Amino acid sequence: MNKIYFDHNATTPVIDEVFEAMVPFYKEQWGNPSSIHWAGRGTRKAVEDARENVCKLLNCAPLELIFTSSGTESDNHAIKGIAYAKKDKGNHIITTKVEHPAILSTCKHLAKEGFEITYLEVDKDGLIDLEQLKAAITPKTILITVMFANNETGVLFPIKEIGQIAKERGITFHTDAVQAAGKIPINVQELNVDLLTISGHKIYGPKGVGALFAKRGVRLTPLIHGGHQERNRRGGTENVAGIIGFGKAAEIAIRDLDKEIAHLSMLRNRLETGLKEKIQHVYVNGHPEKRLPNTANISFEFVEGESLLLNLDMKGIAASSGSACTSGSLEPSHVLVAMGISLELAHGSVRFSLGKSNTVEEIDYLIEIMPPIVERMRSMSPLFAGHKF
Amino acid sequence: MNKIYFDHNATTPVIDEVFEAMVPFYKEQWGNPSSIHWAGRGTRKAVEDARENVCKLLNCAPLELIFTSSGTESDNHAIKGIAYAKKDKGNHIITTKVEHPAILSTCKHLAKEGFEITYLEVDKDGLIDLEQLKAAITPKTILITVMFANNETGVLFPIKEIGQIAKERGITFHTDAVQAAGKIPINVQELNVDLLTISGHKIYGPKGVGALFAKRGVRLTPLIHGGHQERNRRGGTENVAGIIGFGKAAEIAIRDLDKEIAHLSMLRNRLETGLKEKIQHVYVNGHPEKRLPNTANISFEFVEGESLLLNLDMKGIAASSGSACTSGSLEPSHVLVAMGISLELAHGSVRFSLGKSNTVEEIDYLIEIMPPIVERMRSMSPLFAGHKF
Amino acid sequence: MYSEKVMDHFSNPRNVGEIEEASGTGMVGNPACGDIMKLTIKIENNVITDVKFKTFGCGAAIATSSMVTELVKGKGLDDAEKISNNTVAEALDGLPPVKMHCSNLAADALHAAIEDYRKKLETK
Amino acid sequence: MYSEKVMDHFSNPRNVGEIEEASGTGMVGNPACGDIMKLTIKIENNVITDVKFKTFGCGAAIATSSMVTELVKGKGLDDAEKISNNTVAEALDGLPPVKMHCSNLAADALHAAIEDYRKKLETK
Ligand SMILES: Cc1ncc(COP(=O)(O)O)c(C=O)c1O
Ligand SMILES: Cc1ncc(COP(=O)(O)O)c(C=O)c1O
Repeated sequence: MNKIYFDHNATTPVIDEVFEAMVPFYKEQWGNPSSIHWAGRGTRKAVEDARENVCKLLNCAPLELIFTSSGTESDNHAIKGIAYAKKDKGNHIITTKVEHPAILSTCKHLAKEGFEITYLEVDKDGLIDLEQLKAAITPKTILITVMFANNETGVLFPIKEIGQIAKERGITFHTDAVQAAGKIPINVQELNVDLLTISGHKIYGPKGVGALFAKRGVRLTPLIHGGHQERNRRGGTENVAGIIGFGKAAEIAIRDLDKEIAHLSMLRNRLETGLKEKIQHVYVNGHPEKRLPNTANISFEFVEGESLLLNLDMKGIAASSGSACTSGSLEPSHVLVAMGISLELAHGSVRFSLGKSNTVEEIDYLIEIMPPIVERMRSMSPLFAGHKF
Repeated sequence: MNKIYFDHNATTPVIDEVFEAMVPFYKEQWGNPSSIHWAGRGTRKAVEDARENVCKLLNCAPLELIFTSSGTESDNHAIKGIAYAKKDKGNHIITTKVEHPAILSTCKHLAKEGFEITYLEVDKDGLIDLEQLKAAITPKTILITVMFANNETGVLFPIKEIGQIAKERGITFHTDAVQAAGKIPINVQELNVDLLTISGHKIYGPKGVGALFAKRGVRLTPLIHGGHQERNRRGGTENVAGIIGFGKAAEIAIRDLDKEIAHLSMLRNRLETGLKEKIQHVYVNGHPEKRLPNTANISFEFVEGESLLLNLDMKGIAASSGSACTSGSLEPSHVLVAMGISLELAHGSVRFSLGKSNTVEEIDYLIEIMPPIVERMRSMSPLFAGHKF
Repeated sequence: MYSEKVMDHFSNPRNVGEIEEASGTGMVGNPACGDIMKLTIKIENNVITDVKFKTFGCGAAIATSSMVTELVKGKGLDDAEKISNNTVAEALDGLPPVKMHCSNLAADALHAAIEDYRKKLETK
Repeated sequence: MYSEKVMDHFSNPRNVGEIEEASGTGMVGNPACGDIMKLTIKIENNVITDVKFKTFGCGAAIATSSMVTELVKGKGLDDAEKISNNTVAEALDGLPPVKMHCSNLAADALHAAIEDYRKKLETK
């Protein structure tokens, strides 16, 4: 059976060039970058070269990039780092209802510690209202954190505009760009962001490495205290091979970006059009234009998402419902619910997130096998009673 | 020029078996362990198998082991996790003056937040006084954290006894066993420890992965909030390949432990005896018996450590002064200073930390080249005036 | 994640459908948790002679529905009432922990159908 | 970490030793920071005709000591006094930032030696 992977927002394969770049750092150059002898010197330089490559992806300076172990760590570092560093100035944080659990759980934790959190609503397209954002700001607001692109729907938020609002009011602005990186251009010089999160394994790099852009002058309380690594901002011996892989993945992402955007949006449109043509009662979730090129979040009315995924899996197709972090949970997607989508439709959603290696043939195969699967599941559904297919 | 590596306490090479075990998790099984489809299922199982292997190294249950990104993260997780979870019970933490920066920086940070930290003194052998420990305990003491083995000298602390003292008083006990793991047996069932830190790259595994043993029932505030990974105790997509490598390294460490102990202590004794025979004014730092089998911390009077390291490096020998984390710093080792060693001798110390692949020939080569190096440096030293070599 | 038995019942569910003029109907679950089960039973002489289900839900929900229909077909009402959600889960060689609460409602649907039948009897 | 020039001066330090009956002696540094330098100079007609150093310290400390002896040999006192720690670091193609403060004391030792010479002159 052919394996088809439509779950690139959960994680991406490590591409060969990336793996090859990492190998020497397991086999020969395994020294500690902090060591001053022969075993360490080469690794230090390699880590700094990789940093430059990741910086190019964001257009920032090497001093502004902190390597971490994941997008989640970067999000924690940014939010707790500002909360603790600025707690004398205020205790109010603004975010949205549709953030990744890395943000939401961190905010929930801070709420227990006495911080006030405003969770902005989203409309049916998944977007926030900038007037509501402005209205939510109080003299105690120290941080705004709004994601760049939603992981479930691909919806893109107006980062530059939000940053402008934050900047005018002297509020720190963080954005979780884990899903945006490598899929659309990011230029921190043009955006008004102070902090920005990315993750290696979403851009064809390895798992276990992430980064936090922290604009020059932004003071953060460290999350992980320890040695002098990352200029005293993040202790712990560096994940050297991981960082090298991340650097290589960033280099490739920059190189291929335009090509990828064209390729992915072509495939994604073909997928959506094909399914909508072949199956009734199908809804695409999220703003039709303000979206990542690779993400299709589709509700199949009257049937439940996980059972669709199992059927797809039996055909070799990997997709997901909601974020990988929450699949295996029984809650309907908090993102779709926040968008006002009914519980049944929220439970009936499937996320197809496309990537580099996907082909027209794969899309067409999906469009071919999906209708009978949906039909069979609907025939078993007590909710489908009144409808005919 | 032959390369000789005597800096295994800084980091160890990734051994071939470990690397080979990791490769499939970059090349084929790169799925997200949280995914329920084909791409994720295999990785989930592999992660859990690796967890069992690491558990065997400590003799704990899989539920009791949290994977992290480093020893430093585990240390932060343990200390801050208890400090925040028990802050209603008290604000006093006891540690020692000779901990790794991962512990000391974390304690320093907590002190700024209002926690009280007692730093226990050590004697000239590098050991704490248990009576002093008992005397330091107050009704507000919530945590004792004392390292298992010191990274600079290899000195072993009486973990079981400290744990007994903590247990009798209902105080949580954490030990940083980063340097002990793989070098001496560790059995958490026999020790009275609640929390214990280990790190992959010190036991011939990859960098970027660590673990925290947290005894069943010990409640910790998470350090990294996020998804449901690690049973909600540590968010972030798992460093799958790193965890697999860690698991393999643990398996090998268990298998080879007895052999390694014999091999390393033989080499270490040969090294110390040889240098002491050939060079005058040489002192071995740390308790002569209560030590790791692989670590020799030696002060060469009248000369400075870094210049010795540079000379060794020019001969292809990698060693270090103090911890890798602080080499490149100008401070004398805080560990040696705490032991009451004079500043000159502290600055003149070199740590040779041996490992698996070291041979008698390598030791003999060191013993051969070291005397002329020391002699030359002493001839340049203004402190050597009165002495003859 | 799922046992082979679960996957078997999920891919080849037994007794899908709805009995017209059923002796009893049970409907449990709600959209919030994503699982809705409808069980219809035919009862003759206190024996369940036919049973059919329709389910909106995840793999576990469908497999437990299918399994419960197999377990009760031909059983007397007293025996059928002894079947619990746990019985069903065990018959499927277990379910993932996260699924034990929410998606394991098929026995509840059965009990609801039997109760419905009893109520109808009373009001006759 | 170190430039080639630093490594050259470290491995082949120039003018190691101590001048007996020196015109001036400068000793700077302290054990806490791990660097101690002793410079002895011979001065004839206001010109530094010989200079030797002894240093306890790291690579940077030894290289800067060596370099300063090269820089001043044959120089008039006025010119020698213009040499700063930065001059020495530059002559070595730079030093790692962490070494700039503590280990870059060779010019201080030189100035101390010249001052010692002047004091001796006065008291003569
Ligand atoms: C005793 C001790 N604790 C903690 C650490 C930190 O471990 P890691 O390098 O994995 O962050 C080290 C390593 O330098 C160590 O020797
Ligand atoms: C938007 C977003 N933020 C954060 C994360 C967390 O990143 P990581 O998996 O590297 O911890 C993810 C990935 O699931 C994500 O999609």
